[in-house]
Amino acid sequence: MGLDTVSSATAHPESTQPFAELGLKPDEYQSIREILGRRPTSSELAMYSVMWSEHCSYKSSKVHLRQFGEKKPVEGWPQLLVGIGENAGVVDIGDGWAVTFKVESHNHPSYVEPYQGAATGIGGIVRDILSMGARPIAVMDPLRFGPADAPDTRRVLPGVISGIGGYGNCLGLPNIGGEVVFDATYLGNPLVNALCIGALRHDEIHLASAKGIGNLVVLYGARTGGDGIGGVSVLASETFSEGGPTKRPSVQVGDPFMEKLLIECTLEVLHAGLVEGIQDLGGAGISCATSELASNGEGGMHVWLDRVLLRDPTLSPEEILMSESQERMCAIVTPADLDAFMAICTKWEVEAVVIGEVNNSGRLTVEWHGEQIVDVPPRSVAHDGPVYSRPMQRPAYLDALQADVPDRLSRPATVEEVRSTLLTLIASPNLASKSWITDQYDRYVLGNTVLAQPEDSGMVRVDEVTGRGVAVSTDCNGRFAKLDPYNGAKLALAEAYRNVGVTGAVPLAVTNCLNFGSPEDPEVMWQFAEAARGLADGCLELNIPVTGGNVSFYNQTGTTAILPTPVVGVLGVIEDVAKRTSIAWSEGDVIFQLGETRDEFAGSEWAHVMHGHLGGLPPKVDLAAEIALASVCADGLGWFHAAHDISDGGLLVALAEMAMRSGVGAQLEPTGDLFVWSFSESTARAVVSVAADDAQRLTALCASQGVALQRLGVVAGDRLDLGGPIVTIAELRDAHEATIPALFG
Amino acid sequence: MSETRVVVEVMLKPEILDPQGRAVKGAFARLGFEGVADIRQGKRFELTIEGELTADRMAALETLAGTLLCNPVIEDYRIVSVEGAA
Amino acid sequence: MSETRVVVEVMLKPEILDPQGRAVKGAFARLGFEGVADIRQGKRFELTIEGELTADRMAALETLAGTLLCNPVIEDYRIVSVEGAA
Amino acid sequence: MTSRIGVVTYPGSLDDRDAARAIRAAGGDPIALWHGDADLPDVAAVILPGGFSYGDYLRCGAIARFAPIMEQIVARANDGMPVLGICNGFQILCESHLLPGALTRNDHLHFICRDQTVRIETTNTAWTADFSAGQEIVIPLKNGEGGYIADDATLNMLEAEGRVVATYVGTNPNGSRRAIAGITNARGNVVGLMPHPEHAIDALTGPTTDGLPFFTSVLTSLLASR
Ligand SMILES: Nc1ncnc2c1ncn2[C@@H]1O[C@H](COP(=O)(O)OP(=O)(O)O)[C@@H](O)[C@H]1O
Ligand SMILES: [Mg+2]
Repeated sequence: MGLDTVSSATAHPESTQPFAELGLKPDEYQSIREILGRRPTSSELAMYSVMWSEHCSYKSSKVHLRQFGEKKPVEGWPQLLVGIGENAGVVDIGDGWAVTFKVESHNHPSYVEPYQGAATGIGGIVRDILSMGARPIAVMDPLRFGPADAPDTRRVLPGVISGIGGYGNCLGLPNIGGEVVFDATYLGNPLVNALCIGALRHDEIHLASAKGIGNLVVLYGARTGGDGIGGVSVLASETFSEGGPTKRPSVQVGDPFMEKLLIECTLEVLHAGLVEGIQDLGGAGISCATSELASNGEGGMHVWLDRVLLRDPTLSPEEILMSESQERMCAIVTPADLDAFMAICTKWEVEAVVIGEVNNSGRLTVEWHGEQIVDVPPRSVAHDGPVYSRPMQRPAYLDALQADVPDRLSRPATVEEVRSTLLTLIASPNLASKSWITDQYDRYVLGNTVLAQPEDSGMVRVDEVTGRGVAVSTDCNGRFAKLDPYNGAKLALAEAYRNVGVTGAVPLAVTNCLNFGSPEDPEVMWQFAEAARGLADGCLELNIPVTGGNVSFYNQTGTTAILPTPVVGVLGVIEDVAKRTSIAWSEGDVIFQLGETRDEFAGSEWAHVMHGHLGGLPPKVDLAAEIALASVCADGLGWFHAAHDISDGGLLVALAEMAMRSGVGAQLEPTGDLFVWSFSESTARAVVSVAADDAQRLTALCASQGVALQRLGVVAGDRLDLGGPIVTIAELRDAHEATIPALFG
Repeated sequence: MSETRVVVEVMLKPEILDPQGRAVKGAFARLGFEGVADIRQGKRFELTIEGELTADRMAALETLAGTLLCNPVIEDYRIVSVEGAA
Repeated sequence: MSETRVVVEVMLKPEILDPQGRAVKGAFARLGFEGVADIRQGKRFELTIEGELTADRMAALETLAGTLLCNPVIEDYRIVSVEGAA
Repeated sequence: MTSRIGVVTYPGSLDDRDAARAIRAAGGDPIALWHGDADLPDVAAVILPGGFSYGDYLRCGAIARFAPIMEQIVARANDGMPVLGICNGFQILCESHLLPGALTRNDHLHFICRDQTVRIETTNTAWTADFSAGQEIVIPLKNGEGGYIADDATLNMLEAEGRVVATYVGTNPNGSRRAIAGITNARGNVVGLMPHPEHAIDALTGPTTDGLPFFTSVLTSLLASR
């Protein structure tokens, strides 16, 4: 069979097509036929199948994600310059500055080929940010792996880390934070999420729309190869009468150098005013870029597909349409600006070619050597895909799980037992120092990094003159989400919010990556729906909008799904980064705990590490208290010497981290039940240290905001002194720093 | 004791993008060497092995070449020369 | 048009320490392959050149191999095979 | 004129903005230079910044060394113009044979980014005059191929002639021979440095301000030699 054209599709309506192999359901295939009034050509089938996939169409999640747009204050979100639906949302941070940020998953590719999977994950999210017109200024990497001592984790983790470092370092983007969490459920399903932050002036915002009839569609960057087209080879093999195409790569290889050129080249054409619309090429490649650009613009576009520069000349048109080759961008350029555009591409040694033209036909048409192979309404491809309300069911195990409260677990009773529990916790893989990992990332490049690992948030300066900057944190405790997905999502949000707040930044906006098992499992779908609802409700309560995100389903092996993992990223603004509060305290400071401690251990690090236990209900969420806490910390800018949120592992772990960070210990005055004081994971709490002279001021401030305050002691010496057996900073460091190198070094 | 020298060559599979080779190709062109259709960059391992390379050891070497020296997801290997077996 | 295939091998000079080779050697031992006296890791370039490799072009290639493809301070190169000259 | 210091941008340069910022902080005027230009504009000194020129795919600095602008930089350096190569710039200087030796893969095979203590071994260069000999400073180190290597004769010569500019203090971070962090040419105008002084000019964004004297030094020596 030769080229399948629109006329042959019309002439031979009866030809059977391998839609099922391409992942389309019979009714989906039927609706494509209805949209077109005929059978699709093989190229059209390729486009629909990939654009209507779960990954691109969000068909299972859409009905739930809607809440992020719908649940909002009556006056809307004043800080939101561009909302959900674009490549990434854009947030006003004042002074004419805006930032855009987004987190995406690259989970499955990173399991197959850890280095390249993680590397191309960074590459993809950076292009999303770039396509908004922003200069990428930092990256972060929330990661989840199987047990730290599992052989497969030893295969996956080092590769993922060097892939993230290899790509991000070579791009010149500082890595300012992330997460590394180990849990048995991620064995076989590691989560590699990547976040990028970009900065731009308000008038530099660009959108993915093909405006202006007669304008040209320019594809630039790397050449198109046969990457990521696994499924479509079914179609390709049909178009080759004999021999068949050459082998298609099973793995995509990233080229960070090409991406660096693409960044500089793109920013230069944008600043020169040569771009009417712009779109990155990610999932679904040219199919996605052309259909989205056309449907967001004048409504029509014609593409000469044979003009696409190829790395592999044997590619069929179906494959070119679907190829997910990395490091490519698509720009809409007026004919008058084309030469100037091309000159800048030449300067950066970036190949570029005009592949199409904008029109108002209402159709996306594609030709291949003079023959029409696609003629579709672009909106039907890009935006009007199928939408499912999948069946949901509260998991049968949940009642028993929630009833299995941790109260029966044996607790350390003496100061000596508390001490050894602390040393065990702080050496456990989830709480151990991650510097073996973060030392492989460049955190200095660009010269604007103010806070990075192991601080609570990453913080970068955006404006060198005024010192205006942003802080970002990502968080999620999947165990909490398993116990109660609705509140688990709120807890993830609360933690990220708190981490931003303690630095003194004012939280402004939210991004998220919802990592779940199979949506076809009603119990997983219920978890997902609950988490989405919790996140949307939480954002409304905190008065910060979701600006974008990503959904990753099918993270499961057999019937075992990962812990529900709604990773939440919160971004805050700070007027002068020089005033930010770090977690490093100073000798002589007085230490306080802000917020209230309750006996809350379900899903805690203590229950996990010391007892391998997961059961009960997660700690109480109190978002009003989180707001009050953040506002106290914002008021503390300039006179708080240190602030550190209390979360995984509880107060004593937080204090140990502050001591290790600053190299000074503390004389502590525990109150109440020593175990609860030490390890409870009650939320809306932080440790704050101030000069002795400012203690009164802090007391008054907390009183005015209704935040509970408890004196913890003073900063002094080389150890944490609990009024009994003591832990030196040296002991803490030995325990904290040995674990990860011993496992992976 | 006799020594055996073995060379293992590892190259990216032909269908996989080779950014390194691409960069070298660009440099050739800039330096005035025209007419280069393609450059691929790979690895070369020279092993000096003590004693004889028996069939068993050769089989073990094949396994290591296919798993440790090359990443079979993206690379192919060839054991290209075995000299000096005494 | 005819194509010529050339392979250039680049290895660290014998007296230069090779941390990559050493790491591979350590892995061989850990994986139970005993009796490895040495492993050195180098680079291998496969060039596909359009047209014939005339003497002039060969000389130019030698120069590039000795300056660009290898750093003569620490590495040696060999142009090991020229096939397919039509 | 004496305060105009060029910073070359190659494809893949990353720390060029940081180098320019450091020059400004020291009171100089950074001048952006483009790798593809054959002419060197009116500058009194040049910095080759860190990064991954051409992706560093072949060998760090191997391709950048052939950039059109290098011809003039090499010529002017041989005439005594101060040149500082930081990290990738150091690698380019070695590849260009302005400095002896080479930089190889870190012995532990990982990229490493950390705050590094370094001892200034000589103040007899255009870039270290404002330090005191033996001074220990802390500046970021970040590289994957930072191990300095040369034959023993060269290493002995460098030490004998006082051309080792800086050495690592404490654990050797990358397997550098004789813990060398930086070297200079015979004349003392060309310096290659593996760690990054341009990331240590402001305590807000770097570990210290210990890097600043590299940039004030060159301004001082340019004034003195006028
Ligand atoms: N979990 C989520 N929360 C909010 N918005 C989401 C989420 N998942 C996806 N989105 C939004 O849906 C749109 C399409 O997502 P995606 O396909 O990932 O974008 P892109 O094509 O740019 O990669 C984006 O605007 C994205 O921000
Ligand atoms: Mg996008």
